[in-house]
Amino acid sequence: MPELSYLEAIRSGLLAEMREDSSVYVFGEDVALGGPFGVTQGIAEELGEHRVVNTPISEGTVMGVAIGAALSGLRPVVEIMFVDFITLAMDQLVNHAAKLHYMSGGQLKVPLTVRVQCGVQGNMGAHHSQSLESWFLHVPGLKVVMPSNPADAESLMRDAIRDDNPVLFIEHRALYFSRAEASEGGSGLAMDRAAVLREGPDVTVAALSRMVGPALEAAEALADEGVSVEVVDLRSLVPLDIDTLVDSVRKTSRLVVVHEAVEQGGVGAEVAARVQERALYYLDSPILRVAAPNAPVPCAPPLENYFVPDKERIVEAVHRALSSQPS
Amino acid sequence: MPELSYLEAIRSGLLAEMREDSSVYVFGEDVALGGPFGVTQGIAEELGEHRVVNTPISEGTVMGVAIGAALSGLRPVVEIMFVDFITLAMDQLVNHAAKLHYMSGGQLKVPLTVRVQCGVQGNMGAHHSQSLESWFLHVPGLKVVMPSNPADAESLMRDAIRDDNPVLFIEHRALYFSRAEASEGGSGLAMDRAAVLREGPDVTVAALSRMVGPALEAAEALADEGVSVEVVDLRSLVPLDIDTLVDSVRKTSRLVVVHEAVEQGGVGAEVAARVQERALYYLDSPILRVAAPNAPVPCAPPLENYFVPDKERIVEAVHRALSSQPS
Amino acid sequence: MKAAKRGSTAKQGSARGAGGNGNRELLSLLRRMWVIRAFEEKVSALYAAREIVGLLHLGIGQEAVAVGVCSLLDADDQVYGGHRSHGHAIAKGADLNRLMAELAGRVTGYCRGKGGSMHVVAAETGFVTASGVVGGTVPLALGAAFAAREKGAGRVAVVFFGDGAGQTGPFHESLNIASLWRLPVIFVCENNGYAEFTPLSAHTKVERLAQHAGTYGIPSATVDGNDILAVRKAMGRAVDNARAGKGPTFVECLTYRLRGHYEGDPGKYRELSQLADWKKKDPIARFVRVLKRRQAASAEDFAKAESDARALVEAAAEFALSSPWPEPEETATQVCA
Amino acid sequence: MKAAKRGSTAKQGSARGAGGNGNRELLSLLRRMWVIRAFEEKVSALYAAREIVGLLHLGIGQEAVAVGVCSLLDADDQVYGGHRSHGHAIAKGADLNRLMAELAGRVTGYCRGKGGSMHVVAAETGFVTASGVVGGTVPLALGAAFAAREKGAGRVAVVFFGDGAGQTGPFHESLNIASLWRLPVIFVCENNGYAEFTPLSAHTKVERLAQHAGTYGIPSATVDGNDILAVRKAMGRAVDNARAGKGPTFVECLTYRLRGHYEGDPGKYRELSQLADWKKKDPIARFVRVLKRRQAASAEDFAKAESDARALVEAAAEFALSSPWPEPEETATQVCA
Ligand SMILES: Cc1ncc(C[n+]2csc(CCOP(=O)(O)OP(=O)(O)O)c2C)c(N)n1
Ligand SMILES: Cc1ncc(C[n+]2csc(CCOP(=O)(O)OP(=O)(O)O)c2C)c(N)n1
Ligand SMILES: [Mg+2]
Ligand SMILES: [Mg+2]
Repeated sequence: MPELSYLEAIRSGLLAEMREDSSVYVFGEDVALGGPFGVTQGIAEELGEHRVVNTPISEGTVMGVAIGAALSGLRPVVEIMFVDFITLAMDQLVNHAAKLHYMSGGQLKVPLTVRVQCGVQGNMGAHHSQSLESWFLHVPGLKVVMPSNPADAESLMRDAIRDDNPVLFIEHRALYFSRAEASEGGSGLAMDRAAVLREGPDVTVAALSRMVGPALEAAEALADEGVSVEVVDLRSLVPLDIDTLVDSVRKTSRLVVVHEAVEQGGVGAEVAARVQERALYYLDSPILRVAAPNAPVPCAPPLENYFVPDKERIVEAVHRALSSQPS
Repeated sequence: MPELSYLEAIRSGLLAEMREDSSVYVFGEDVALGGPFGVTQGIAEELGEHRVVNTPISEGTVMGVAIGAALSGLRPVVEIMFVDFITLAMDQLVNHAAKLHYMSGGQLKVPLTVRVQCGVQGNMGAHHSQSLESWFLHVPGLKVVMPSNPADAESLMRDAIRDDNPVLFIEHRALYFSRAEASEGGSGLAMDRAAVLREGPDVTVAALSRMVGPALEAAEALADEGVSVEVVDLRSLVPLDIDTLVDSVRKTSRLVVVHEAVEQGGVGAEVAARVQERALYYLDSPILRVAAPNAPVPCAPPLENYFVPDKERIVEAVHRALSSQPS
Repeated sequence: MKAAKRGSTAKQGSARGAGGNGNRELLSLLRRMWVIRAFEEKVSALYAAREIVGLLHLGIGQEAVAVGVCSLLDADDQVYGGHRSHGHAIAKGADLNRLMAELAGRVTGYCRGKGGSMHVVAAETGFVTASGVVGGTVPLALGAAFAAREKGAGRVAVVFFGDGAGQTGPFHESLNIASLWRLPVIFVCENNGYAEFTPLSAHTKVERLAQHAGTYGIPSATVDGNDILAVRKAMGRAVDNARAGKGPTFVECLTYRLRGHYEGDPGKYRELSQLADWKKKDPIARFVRVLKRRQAASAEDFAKAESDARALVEAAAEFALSSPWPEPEETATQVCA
Repeated sequence: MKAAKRGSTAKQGSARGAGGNGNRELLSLLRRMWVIRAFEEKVSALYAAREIVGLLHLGIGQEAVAVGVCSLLDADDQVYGGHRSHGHAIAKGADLNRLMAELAGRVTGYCRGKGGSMHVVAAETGFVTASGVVGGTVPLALGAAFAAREKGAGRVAVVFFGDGAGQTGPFHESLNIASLWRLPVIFVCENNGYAEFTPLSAHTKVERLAQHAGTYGIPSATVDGNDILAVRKAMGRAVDNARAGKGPTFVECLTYRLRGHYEGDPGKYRELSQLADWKKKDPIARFVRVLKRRQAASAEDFAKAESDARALVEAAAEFALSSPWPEPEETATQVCA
């Protein structure tokens, strides 16, 4: 594939589906103009304004409109500009999109893709920087994916639109302009498969979205110390490819889970709970979590920098995992 | 204390605070008439309609009104009739109530209590039966309590109202008319302490809210088999009294966590992640979770019954924990 | 079979635009109201007998709205309801057996027992879904209208909601979007004067919820919701406008629920005299008086309308209660498509 | 110190009810507009120089609303803002040093650097909070008004929001509750014609957002938001009504932002001619012309109003940029009270 940025790759996946399937529509604030980051730039020009619909600032209702359109046979892609604002659409997403297939005994389907952008980047403060993916692990009926690189972003976008279920497609703002080519392992996988980006026998580091980069850097740094790290990109949270992780941990006996969301109640908890359930007797050290401190996202640069986990904190966690002993 | 039902105990705690502190106000749908379950019955008659304010069906804004009133020095108690509808108030609760103290660098305080009723009881279906507490573990700035018995309900309600932070007070509908006297261990504890309701060396069973009852029944049944179970009532999720749990697990080497919410992304995940982190080398078997299956809540009696964890499933999990061996 | 019949009757209705008012048509409206009334009275009896459990909201007294509105729709127009929607589903053509079985929690129910009273779905009839969340289906209906408009086949979407939903944010956001995009959606507000236990005056200072539509330039009508012909008249214009691409309409139907908010509601918050007054306005008895005046049908036609309805409903109860329960293992199936 | 001065000036304002229009008072209004203008121009320059980072929304061109509204409030009236609220905070008496330091992410900032541009809090001045969530503070202001009413000291609450917030559910739910409970809250809509990159006409068919207030019987006025005296006139009535227990008022101020939606916005979506037209209506230049006509002040008074403002702002920038950063460890402090 051509070298695209993460943002271009999302657009490319979206546009490819929209060209092939006239039932795919985009809804969101200023999306016809490309949206604030330009992800949907040019689509209205190519396919027509009617396919890329600007909406008022009414997240809850726009989500509902997209769900209703999906129930009527369209395949809408709705954009919530920042995941912080999905708080305004929770009833529609959780009580309606996620549940209607089940509640109707299979009569209804909601082929909906929710595009949302998350994370810390650019000192935007507590209302424009959250990572809330773990809430949606707890909502049966939703699928949740978080691509870490352009290749995955493109293929997961296409998978999400083709899926007959509501899929939450979570983009990371800090990755939009990254061109990092996806490793072979990462590209062209099925939506429900994690990607082993780097193999190693000593420690498994499982990372999510924007944290995959620092995880790979940490692995590089640790390699120089002679520590060989296996790096797994979770890619999809629902379904969660626990088998790949368990296989890796059975080999390495140590696991560090890395995400940008705050630690308490984060995805790392579910990963740890499931892995220990299936691999407890293989673990030589506790499963460690590297995540944001338990606080809202601060605005000032030194605080924001401290908030976001980085290579150093991953390296430090791996050292702790390697040195941990029964006390 | 007099033998009160869980519902009467909540009212008693609320009324006691309202009598002592004229800045405590109640907001909610039909609360002046007692609300659908009668929790606030009689308060308006005693203290005046102005203290118990009926609201329109506008959960998001009513939550915001209560937050604004709290910022202006009142101590509001807002009732969200079913936790399923808190989905309509997430922006105010998560982005404003939970964060304003932090975001203001300590200038603002939000002494707010959110009363909400959750869980499965009475075949009400997927929109009136959820348990969503784990979302709020992941929201720094909120406190979350889930009383399992009348004595705790009364004291936790008083603690919640006196707390200078937003506290989510989660009631379980199925417990409203239970009069089960609180065990000594359960009563009069600080809000941030778990309660060891029954001691035993073999397995620790940690339960939440309405699941504490089945956990105690299971312990009884297991005692007849000669298995001595330690039952811990978590009571408070934020803060979570992990020390009490870790001490217990270091003694029993086995842990089963029980809650009514669906397993994936539930509170059990955070409990398991934290306990294995601090007590891995004491664990003789994986930490097991007994929770609802990963589905919306069904309506039909046989499905609803199957959905809710019960004594048998807890006993079965304890057996698994006891028999688990390195494979 | 029965469903098909009612479905096709519905088609006839709108085949004549605003719906003919010929005697056969009028009698069929009476029949349909009787079917809803008989169905809900049976549900109430089964609930009292603990044969049906759950949280039930009956629309007894509001049948003229459900039947009047749906009588002007085609089978492939899309209807959304709320927590009090048994009547809406029946009026749109739901099969009584599968509906009763759903309320009774049986696997033969529309939703295999997973949905229940507040969450009826009868997809093949165009009754897309009810919801336990007040105001929750209003945005969904806009989505159906958007899809209908894009498909260009002149389909319309209708959403039933109560006066209490008129104070929810999604309702207001929806009025704005419906008017902005000129969607073929019809807002049917069943204003029965109460939200749970408090009167509308405790929820808003706005006396006619249709005023909100006016702000957006959405045409509206406030009609006597217990007069089925008045409902049909207003609805006829609304449907014609929507099909003609002229956008949304708001129809406010003033009515009253003759039973409690939910089955078991002691109902202390309403004066008995008020209830008595409204009983006099019972939409079925009223319509019978109208038909008598017009000599539209004979005495036995009227009697038969009721007795046929009761027979259908007895058969439905029979079907439901003799149907098997879902297997517990179904609890975790159909979570994903 | 400066904060105190401005605070007391504000007090004077409303001490004279609708605010005197004596020359000293008028000149002080001009001064305050200049302070906001100078402050935001400095912020813009510091942002361009990468001395300030983040997501900045400037209100340059909208100063007459902020100053006109706040000049009629007492220090203990409560004001809520939004994502474009530097001016609201200054008008309510925020200290320029601590405000600039907050934008610069320094520990000497109002929020110790935790808040930032969209989340300014200057509690001691009665500017309770801004918010990055469009429409998010409207319900909060109702709560402040509720508390004020219960305390019975005649305090009022004011919330500033934009035209884009006028399509959010919470805004509509809030209009309903404010009218239902007759709360002493004043809705100040800064209608600058755009929400991000699209004009109001792309967001709603409603031409005057004040129409929504009318539906609820909430008194409203739509005024030229670039005419500070017009803003004060409408606001004067609103404040008097609120203090007299007559409930809410809606004041829609028609204005325009002379800069992009956010700093760095290429602004392709607006005609240059449109921008030029509005530059002619610059609220400061206009007010100067008014004062000149009234001979309310001398040429050097006008010059001094600007130069003093620039001096204050330079000092604030000096203070901010020479202030220490917060310690990283502060990241996890003050999460709970
Ligand atoms: C969002 C939400 N809030 C609260 C409730 C609880 N509730 C169920 S019905 C009802 C009243 C609805 O009144 P109305 O819309 O007038 O419908 P009616 O019951 O009169 O038919 C309420 C508050 C709910 N189901 N959903
Ligand atoms: C709930 C929510 N949705 C979307 C956004 C993104 N956003 C920030 S400002 C803005 C436009 C607001 O327009 P308006 O209310 O007119 O205020 P203005 O920017 O014109 O001052 C939008 C959509 C947001 N901050 N909050
Ligand atoms: Mg009603
Ligand atoms: Mg604007």
